[in-house]
Amino acid sequence: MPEKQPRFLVRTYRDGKGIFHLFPSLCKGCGLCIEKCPVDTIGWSRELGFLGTPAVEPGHGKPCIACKLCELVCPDCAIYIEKVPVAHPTQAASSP
Amino acid sequence: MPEKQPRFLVRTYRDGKGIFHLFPSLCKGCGLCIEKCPVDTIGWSRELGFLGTPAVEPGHGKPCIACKLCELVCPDCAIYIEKVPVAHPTQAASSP
Amino acid sequence: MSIARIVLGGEGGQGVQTIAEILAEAAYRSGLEALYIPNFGVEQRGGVSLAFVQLGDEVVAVPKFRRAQVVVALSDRAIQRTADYVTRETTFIYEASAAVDPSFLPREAGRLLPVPAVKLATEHLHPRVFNVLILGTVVGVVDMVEETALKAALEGLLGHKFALKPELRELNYRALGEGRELALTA
Amino acid sequence: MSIARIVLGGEGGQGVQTIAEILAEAAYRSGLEALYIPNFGVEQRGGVSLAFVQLGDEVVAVPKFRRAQVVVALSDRAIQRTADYVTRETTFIYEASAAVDPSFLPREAGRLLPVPAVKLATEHLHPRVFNVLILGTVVGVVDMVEETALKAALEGLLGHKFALKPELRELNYRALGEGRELALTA
Amino acid sequence: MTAVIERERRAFLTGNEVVAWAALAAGAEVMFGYPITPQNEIMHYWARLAPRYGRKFLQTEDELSAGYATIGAVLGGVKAFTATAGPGHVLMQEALAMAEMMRLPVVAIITQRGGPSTATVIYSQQEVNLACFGGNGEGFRLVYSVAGLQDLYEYTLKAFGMAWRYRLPTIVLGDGYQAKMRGPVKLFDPARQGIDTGMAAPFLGAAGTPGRERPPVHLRNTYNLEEELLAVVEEQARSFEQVAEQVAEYEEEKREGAAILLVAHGIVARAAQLAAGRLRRRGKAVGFFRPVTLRPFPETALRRAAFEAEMVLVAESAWGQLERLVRASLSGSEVPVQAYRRPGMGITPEELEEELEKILAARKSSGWSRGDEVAARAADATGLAP
Amino acid sequence: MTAVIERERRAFLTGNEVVAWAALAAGAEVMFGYPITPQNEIMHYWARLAPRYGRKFLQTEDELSAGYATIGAVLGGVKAFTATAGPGHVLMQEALAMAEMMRLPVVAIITQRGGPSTATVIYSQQEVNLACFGGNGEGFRLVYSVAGLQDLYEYTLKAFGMAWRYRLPTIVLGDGYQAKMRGPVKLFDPARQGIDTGMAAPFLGAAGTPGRERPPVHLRNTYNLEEELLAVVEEQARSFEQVAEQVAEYEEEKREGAAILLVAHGIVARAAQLAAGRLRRRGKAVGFFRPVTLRPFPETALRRAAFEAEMVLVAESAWGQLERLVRASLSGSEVPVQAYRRPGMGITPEELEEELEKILAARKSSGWSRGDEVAARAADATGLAP
Amino acid sequence: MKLQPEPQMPRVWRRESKPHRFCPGCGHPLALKALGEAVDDLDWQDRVVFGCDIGCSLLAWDFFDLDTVQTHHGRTLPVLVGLKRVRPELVPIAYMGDGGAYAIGVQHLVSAAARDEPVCSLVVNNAVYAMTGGQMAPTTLPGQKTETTPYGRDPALSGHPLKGAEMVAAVAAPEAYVARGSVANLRQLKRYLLRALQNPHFSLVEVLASCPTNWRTNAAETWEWVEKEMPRYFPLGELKGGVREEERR
Amino acid sequence: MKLQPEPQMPRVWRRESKPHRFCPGCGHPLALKALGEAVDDLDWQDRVVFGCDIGCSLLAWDFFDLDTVQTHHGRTLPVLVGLKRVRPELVPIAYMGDGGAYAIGVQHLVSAAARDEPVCSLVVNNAVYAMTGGQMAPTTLPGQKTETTPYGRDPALSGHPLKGAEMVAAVAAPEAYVARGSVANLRQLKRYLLRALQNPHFSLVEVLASCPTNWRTNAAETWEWVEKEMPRYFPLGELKGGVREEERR
Ligand SMILES: Cc1ncc(C[n+]2csc(CCOP(=O)(O)OP(=O)(O)O)c2C)c(N)n1
Ligand SMILES: Cc1ncc(C[n+]2csc(CCOP(=O)(O)OP(=O)(O)O)c2C)c(N)n1
Ligand code: SF4
Ligand code: SF4
Ligand code: SF4
Ligand code: SF4
Ligand code: SF4
Ligand code: SF4
Ligand SMILES: [Mg+2]
Ligand SMILES: [Mg+2]
Repeated sequence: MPEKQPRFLVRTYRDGKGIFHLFPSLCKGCGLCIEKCPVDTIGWSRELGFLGTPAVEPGHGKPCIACKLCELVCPDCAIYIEKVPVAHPTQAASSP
Repeated sequence: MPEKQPRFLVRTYRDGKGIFHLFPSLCKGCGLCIEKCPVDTIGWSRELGFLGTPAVEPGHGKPCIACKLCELVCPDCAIYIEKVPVAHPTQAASSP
Repeated sequence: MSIARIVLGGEGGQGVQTIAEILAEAAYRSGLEALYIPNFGVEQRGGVSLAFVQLGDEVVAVPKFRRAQVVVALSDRAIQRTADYVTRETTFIYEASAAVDPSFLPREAGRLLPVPAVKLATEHLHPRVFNVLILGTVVGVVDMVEETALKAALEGLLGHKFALKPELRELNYRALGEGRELALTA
Repeated sequence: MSIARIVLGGEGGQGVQTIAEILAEAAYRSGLEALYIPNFGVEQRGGVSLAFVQLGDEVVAVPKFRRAQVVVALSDRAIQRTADYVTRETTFIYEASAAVDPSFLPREAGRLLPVPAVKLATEHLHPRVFNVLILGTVVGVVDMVEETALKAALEGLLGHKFALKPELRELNYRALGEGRELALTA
Repeated sequence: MTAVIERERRAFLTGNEVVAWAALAAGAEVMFGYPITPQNEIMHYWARLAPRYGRKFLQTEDELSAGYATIGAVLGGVKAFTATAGPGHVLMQEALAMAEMMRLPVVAIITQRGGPSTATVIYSQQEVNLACFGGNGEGFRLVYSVAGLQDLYEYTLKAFGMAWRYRLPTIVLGDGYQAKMRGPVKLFDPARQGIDTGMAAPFLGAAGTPGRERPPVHLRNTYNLEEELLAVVEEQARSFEQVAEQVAEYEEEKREGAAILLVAHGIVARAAQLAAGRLRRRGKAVGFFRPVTLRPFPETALRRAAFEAEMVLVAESAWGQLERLVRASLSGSEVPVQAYRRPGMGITPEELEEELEKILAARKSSGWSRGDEVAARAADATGLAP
Repeated sequence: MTAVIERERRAFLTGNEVVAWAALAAGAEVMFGYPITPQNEIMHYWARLAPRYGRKFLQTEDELSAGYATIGAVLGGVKAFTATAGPGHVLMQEALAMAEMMRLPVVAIITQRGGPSTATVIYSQQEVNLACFGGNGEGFRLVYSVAGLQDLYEYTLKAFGMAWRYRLPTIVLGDGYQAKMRGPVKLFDPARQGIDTGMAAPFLGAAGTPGRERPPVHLRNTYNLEEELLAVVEEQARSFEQVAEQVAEYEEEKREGAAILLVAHGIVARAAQLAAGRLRRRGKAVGFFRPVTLRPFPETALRRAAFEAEMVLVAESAWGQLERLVRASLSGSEVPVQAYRRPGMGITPEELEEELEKILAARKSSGWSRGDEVAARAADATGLAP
Repeated sequence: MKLQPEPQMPRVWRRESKPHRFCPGCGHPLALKALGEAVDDLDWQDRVVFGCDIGCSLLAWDFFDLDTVQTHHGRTLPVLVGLKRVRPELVPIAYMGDGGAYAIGVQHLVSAAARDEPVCSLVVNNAVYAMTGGQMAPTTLPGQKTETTPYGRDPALSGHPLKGAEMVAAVAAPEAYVARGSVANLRQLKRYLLRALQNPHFSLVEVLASCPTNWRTNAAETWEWVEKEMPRYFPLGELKGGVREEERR
Repeated sequence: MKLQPEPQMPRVWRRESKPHRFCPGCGHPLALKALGEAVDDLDWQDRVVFGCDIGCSLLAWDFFDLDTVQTHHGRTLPVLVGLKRVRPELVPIAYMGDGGAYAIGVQHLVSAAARDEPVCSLVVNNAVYAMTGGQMAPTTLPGQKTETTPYGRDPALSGHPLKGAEMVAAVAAPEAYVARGSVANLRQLKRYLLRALQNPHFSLVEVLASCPTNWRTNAAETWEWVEKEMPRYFPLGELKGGVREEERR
């Protein structure tokens, strides 16, 4: 059964510390994520969402800090944030 | 209009300090008054009340103190207590 | 007469439904067909209480009827409320301990049967068996119910009271007897 | 043709009902008979929104109909939902800014009229007048509504917005014009 | 009260707006309601307009409350109304049953939607049973089934007049289409057109101290004896049957010589009327009958019309609700009744034309007695009962 | 589940007791109810008996809740029932409409009382409209009108069987007389008599994780489009009409050659049966027909019976509710229908005899076609449909 | 001519309908006595409209020389809300049982309280459904036997007694008046009723009352129940003060 | 093969019915996200039965891979009460709007709470009747414009906002769990839901939620309303603690 689940088209952006996955066929363009992003990186995209209204994308403000607030508040689960894997774990660990 | 109000048959008893008026056609024999009388003077009478059950009368315990509790608690307003007029008002007034 | 139709009327507390229920149950236990239906209104007490009993040797299909062979009325108001059921064939049993206004009594009744049940019960027996005394009279008039069935029905309804006060049983039997006698002699 | 029947379909936010309402109101103000009815379901948004407009010179008594002279579809889903109304006499107007799957288009339509309204509006005018552009095309096709009546109806519905942003009025007029032209040339 | 609509004027309105204007013009003082599609905008417009005309509005906690509050206002002596539909209409029956028992002039606007239960919020004619016979009673109510925006205006006015004149709960039975459609309508001051919108008078709380200056008013709907109730219901039945003769309304066209009599109510009647007319123009003998009052049902008129036809076709957006009333009304006659049932769906003239053609063809091929080629008389007679 | 009644036995019970025993014997797991006269004792007996048999009872805050809780229990896959009357029956329609829409085997015992509104707590047959067509739908329900204590037992058993077999809300329509009267009744184990009391199965919460081991169950009663609803209601109608042929029940006597066919349902049918029989014994041609199911109505059987008669007399303790069903059923036939209406009052065989005599006399004097002296055939044929 | 003594009924009681229809020992007429005296004291016979519910309260449909409407089970409040909205000069009293007010009609009670409808509600709490023959009410005490709790009310199955006055106090406006009195203290009850009647906002007075018929109690047991048992669950007193100073007379 | 990224929907969300039917920016799906995660955490997909009311909640009729019944306006609670009575092993969730729960169905809510029916109720408080197009709800704020309060809700005419959670807390058993969360704090909301689900007694979680469609707000105004305006009348927090220790994960 899980195999039969529909795949949702994905647009993936890299922004700051975040890998920003956006599923346009889920995004209804409500803008809630835009308002919540602490670094204002989310803005309207040229891509159209589910209702023919613009979807969103990162890259409109300061770099993403991968706080996942946008993912949390999206009523449509249209955003999935992954943290950019830390390149040099040892280095990162030494600079708190 | 007030003239047309039906008169209710009355039985009047004198007991202690009270003139005990009982309206048999109103008394349903619930016994609430009997329970409440502080001197237990009220008891069942041979007179029948509204439902063919015994009505009540004073004289079954200590003399009435005219506290009017029975009148107060009768759900049918079947009792009316008057105080026995004080025979010698001057005398009464001088003995507080 | 294949079905005997009986209407009983009285004040809320007079036990009319108990009479009817025992009567119907006794008929059923006598192997007869029987149907009992109380009337019931919005007033729990204070209204006239009516009971309709039919018993006989053919199936009783309809709970109500228009004319009764026996009418029992235990109060002035009940005399008025039951008047419509009276015909020339009717035995009209009424409580006659206190004065009854004769103008209330149904003239067309075949037989008027005054029963001073309150008086008799209070004097000889106990005020509370007053309705069983009436039951005795009805059973006497109808004369279709077996004695053992009657006692069994009485036991069924009042058994729990007899258990507490065994002397009550005897009292009730005597009330039944006195009532029945009245039917025969009056 | 004494009554012109028009069905409009689109996504929740596309303004289909606004087009229909202005159209009907304009017809009424032109002295024509007119009747407009929206379809409405339990979904406030997210469902396909349909509007039914009839206008002409005889009384319109029945709000719905089975076949339309003009069908307007503003989304893929709307093309499917409006297909039943199309006949050989129908002019089928559809939004054609993005690629439309041609297999969805109703083959039997008398005339297929693609209108890239989103594109035109976004490029020349303003995305928000997209639906007024479509209205222009419809008015061009139907050709029964008076220009002054149309402007008055526009004023009636959008006047409060024009009051805030007077340049909107001109934008809308231009959208109407561009749309109407498409009807004639396309 | 000054007239709400001074001069007659045309307007382009939705049915729900029309109802609000009509209620204002009829002098309704208050509306109680609970939201439900498709009647919502009656409440919206009323809530917006009421304060301007010194009228009142209360949104209640449910339809039970809306119905009973309307009763309360009526008892107080003002014209009051409510509006609902579908599941709300089901609940409203509790209050309407009380109004029926106590003969209270409650006015309810019902905008039918799909059923049963929540079903759709759109349209249907599935609330005919409910409107006519909902409640645990005998359906002693007036039910006007309207067929268009002008009707909605005029019968809403009239509903208040009839309710108060005859002291009967009165329903204006519309539907989602009529509620939501926008079209031209002529508004006017009922007084100037001689339409009686009723004189309200208090049932409770009239002048004078009860028990001193006048007897107290004691209203009840409960009886202790079967005989008491029988007397009350029989009296209501008698009075309803008298009223029936005065208020039953219908509309008909070309019933003489009709091979088929097409019967429909409400907005479907408009499609039926068009279909019948078109067939007549094509030389087919098709008559049209529209009961305007569903309670009381215009039985005599329908019988007269049907007895002249060879068959009756009942068309409705329901599964046989009007049909049952028609069949019962034609009791004792051999005229066959056929049905076209579309529960919850609109009906167009075109589909009725097709249906009629099909029937005519079938009957012809099976050797139908009366020719269907009888030339339709030129003039359609449209009769509106008193 | 072990049988509640092991051996067949006679008992002397009231109707309300009979219902409680029947529900136990049918395997009902739970009753939900709200007090109302005259059904109260069903609840009283059930509340007393239920714990002994591991069954459950809940007194809810109103009849809406009782109806919906019954739905909930049915969804959970157990036989469940409720009982109400009069104003409670009005409210219960909301839940019954949902059960109708979702085809849920809810069983409701209705003990009719006087109406409309609170009226009397005693008796009537004024809830026929409600039982058959209450709610904003088409009345796709089974309604059994019982006529006596034995009926009450058997049809309560059967109601569960039919409800679950056909997935239809099912009403046992009794009245205050039958509820309160005490008489002999034969109790038995339905399984031994071959009476199907239904197999319950869960609608929701069956085994398996939804979405993993099986698809989730998604039940709804709301649709977005007219077309969707039309399809649903049409499918229900088709299925109901099929069911109708299998379940319609009636009882009749001596219909051949009957001058008058006396039609009555419920307890009034017993008076009618007696009256018709007595007249026949006196040589008058009077037949008797009792619809047992009011929904679906035994239309074919009634037509057959009525077409052989010269007239139909409908007797009921209501103002024309059964009569309307009879008239509609006889559509297309010329047989005249007359009514004997006693809303809220019991009807005795004697008064029906008088009424029949009066009609016969009147018809005779006005030169009636078929003789009323036709000797009644010796044997009365009593037919009970499958 | 010396006047014959007359029963001391409140002036506003209607003599023609007495003896009333309530059972012997019933709490309803006691509540109605306190109410009648309060109306007398205010001299509001021309302003008060009395609405009674279905339940034993309906037996009061012709109890007073007051315009009266007997409504439908649980629906007295909305009827009087509608009346008051259009006749603000009237003082409507909604007279209900605990079943009507706290079960089938509880949506109207909490909603009227929340909307602060200026209606005076009087709820007779006798811990049973009396008129229908003694079933469990929302107020039935734990362990109390009724026809539908034949083995005693088991809170695990059917919950604890509903405290209606407390519930109303939780949703009512600050200006509302909410109190609980008892027929065992008629003077206090009358004080509460006077305050309730004069409060130009929503008011509720719950009254602990006897139902000997369904309780199957004799007079002594009846008083025991009203005075001792019931207040253990339903404390007497004022829960919300209304807007006026207390007015005793 | 690298897995394509998938939307991070709770496991119990049904992918086949997504995108769901709620409007852009609606609070309902946010509440349903918290609920979905709570059910996931408990791994109760085989025990939970979801019931939704009429109102925008009905749009969730095929939202979850959970057995679901969409009921009638205001009647979800009694349906689930009936279900739970016969299937005690199931965990029914009654998902309702503020209109369904606090107006037309409020009798069921207070009665179920008073009887301590072990059902978990979730009330989405969006301060309007959303599905019917934005009329006043019992929870509409003073001054708030809706279709039936076109000039703003006037408490003198239609009362103050009803505090549903407080009302329920006043009648519910001590073991009941009552809390108010918000879609503006989904982690807190999920904690509340976890406690509510695990409470073997009655529980109610009210959720402050957005309805941009009827509020006619843009995203910024929407958040402003949910985060600032609504809590001024409806304080967040736990009102009644239930019987279990708080279980965070
Ligand atoms: C809709 C409806 N359901 C049920 C009833 C039956 N009924 C009449 S009175 C009553 C209960 C009365 O109890 P309560 O309100 O406590 O008043 P009381 O008789 O105890 O004073 C009920 C359930 C009814 N009349 N209407
Ligand atoms: C008996 C009944 N009355 C009215 C309605 C109409 N109705 C549908 S949803 C709704 C209100 C919904 O409001 P709420 O419960 O707050 O949910 P929301 O849509 O705001 O989430 C109403 C009144 C109905 N379906 N049934
Ligand atoms: S993860 Fe945080 S910072 Fe990054 S886009 Fe989302 S909200 Fe903005
Ligand atoms: S919150 Fe979700 S649906 Fe709304 S704009 Fe952002 S991504 Fe799109
Ligand atoms: S007045 Fe007081 S003392 Fe006298 S009888 Fe009455 S209760 Fe007893
Ligand atoms: S309280 Fe009243 S009714 Fe009761 S016994 Fe005493 S006098 Fe009679
Ligand atoms: S049943 Fe109880 S409440 Fe009703 S009148 Fe009798 S004692 Fe009073
Ligand atoms: S109308 Fe409001 S509550 Fe309903 S789906 Fe849209 S935003 Fe959500
Ligand atoms: Mg009570
Ligand atoms: Mg809401």
